[in-house]
Amino acid sequence: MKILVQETDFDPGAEIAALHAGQPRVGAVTSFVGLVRDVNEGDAINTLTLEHYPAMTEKSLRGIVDEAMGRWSLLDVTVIHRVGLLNPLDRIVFVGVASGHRGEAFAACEFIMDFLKTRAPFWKKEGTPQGDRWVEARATDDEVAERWQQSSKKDPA
Amino acid sequence: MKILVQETDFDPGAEIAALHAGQPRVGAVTSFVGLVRDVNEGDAINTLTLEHYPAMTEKSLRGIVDEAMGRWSLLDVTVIHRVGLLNPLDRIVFVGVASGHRGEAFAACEFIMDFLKTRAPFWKKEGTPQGDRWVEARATDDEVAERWQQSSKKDPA
Amino acid sequence: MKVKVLYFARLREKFGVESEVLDLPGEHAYVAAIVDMLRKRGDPWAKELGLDAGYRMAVNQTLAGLVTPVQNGDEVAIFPPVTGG
Amino acid sequence: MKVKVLYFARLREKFGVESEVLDLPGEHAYVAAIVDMLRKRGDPWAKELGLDAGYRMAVNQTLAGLVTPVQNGDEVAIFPPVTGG
Repeated sequence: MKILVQETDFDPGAEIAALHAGQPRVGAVTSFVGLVRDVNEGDAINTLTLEHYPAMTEKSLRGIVDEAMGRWSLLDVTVIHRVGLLNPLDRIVFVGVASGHRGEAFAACEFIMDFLKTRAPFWKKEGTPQGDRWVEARATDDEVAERWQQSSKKDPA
Repeated sequence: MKILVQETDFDPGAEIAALHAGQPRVGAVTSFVGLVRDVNEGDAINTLTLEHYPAMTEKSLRGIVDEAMGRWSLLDVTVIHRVGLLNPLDRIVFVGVASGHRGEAFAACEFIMDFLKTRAPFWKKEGTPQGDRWVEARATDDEVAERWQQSSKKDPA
Repeated sequence: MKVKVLYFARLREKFGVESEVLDLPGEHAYVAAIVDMLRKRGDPWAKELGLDAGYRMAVNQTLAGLVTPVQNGDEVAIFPPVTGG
Repeated sequence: MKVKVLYFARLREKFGVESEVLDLPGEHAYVAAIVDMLRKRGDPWAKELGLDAGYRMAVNQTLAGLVTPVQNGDEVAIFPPVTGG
């Protein structure tokens, strides 16, 4: 398990390779890369500043990954989240999951993202031509995360 | 859209980058990498040979990607599948999906893999210490693919 | 009418044939007519293309069923369930 | 008992405070007691920590609720719903 919170960029290809290199039990690696878009809610985005709660961030991410490892049979997980000042096209977050089979790798990767979005202490501030504004949490993110509690809907067959 | 069937290896990092580089509307890239494991059904795997139906393979993959693009709002999709002789640890398949938001990118990436597994004309032959054997299709793969027909269960919220 | 038939993977090996051209009566038929003709050859054809054998078919590179129409010049493929990915 | 309270993001800016140490009576309390104390300062505290305000809390770096117990030396954080990822 690798969990990093950093200002610097990361290399998705290197992270995916590290999740399976020399590990012949790994049959599937799923990954997610989140990126800064140049438009949000109809307004141009010039910058994105990510604030976090340093003492809690890694603990929170570790808890989410632990829960995923309890739910599915995973071989390795990597989560990297950037903080600080970013621009459109920049990478924000990487989640990679290695497993024997694809169903578990897909479910766990999406689960980790859904919970990261609703539990991990990061906050985004957008710089727009009209000034800076904090991004509002979306109710749909809570609903998506809650569905994992209610059912095994996304569990592999 | 990029669809390749090739004997040579591919570079997941380069493929992910190509799905979002210079595209500031892309907020999410999901990807899947399938790998050759060294054990299957309890037996050691020395080699994996992938046969395909050349005239049909790309047509079939294109049809699957078209269907995904009809179901979800996607910005780009890449599918690469290797054929020929592979060894444990080797990459077999790459599916990458770029979208504005993560829910659609996750759903489409898993959908494409589920249909590739049940519709695209590839066949695996394993080389084991007891000799060569053709991999049997798994009933669970059909069930997983069929669930996409029956419900919007994996659609984003 | 003439139809090209291709076999893949385990079925190609079992039949010992990669492709062949079949000559069927008339100008139109269903895939079922081709399968019937092959089954009449006896084993391994009869066994591998039996009712519970679970083979798959394509006509002109598109997945097909026993009731898919076939006409002169078409390419029909018969193969085991796919196992890629 | 003394409790360190941290504020993040929009709430840090609204309150104009990054962290402070609150002195509460007794040796044990619930998070609710801290929120009550802050609301009594009036706006912007009363407004931002109102019943429908939708703020979030953590005690010792773990997500918490109004009925989570707090004791001397604990670190309590108050912040808007998270928006990372």
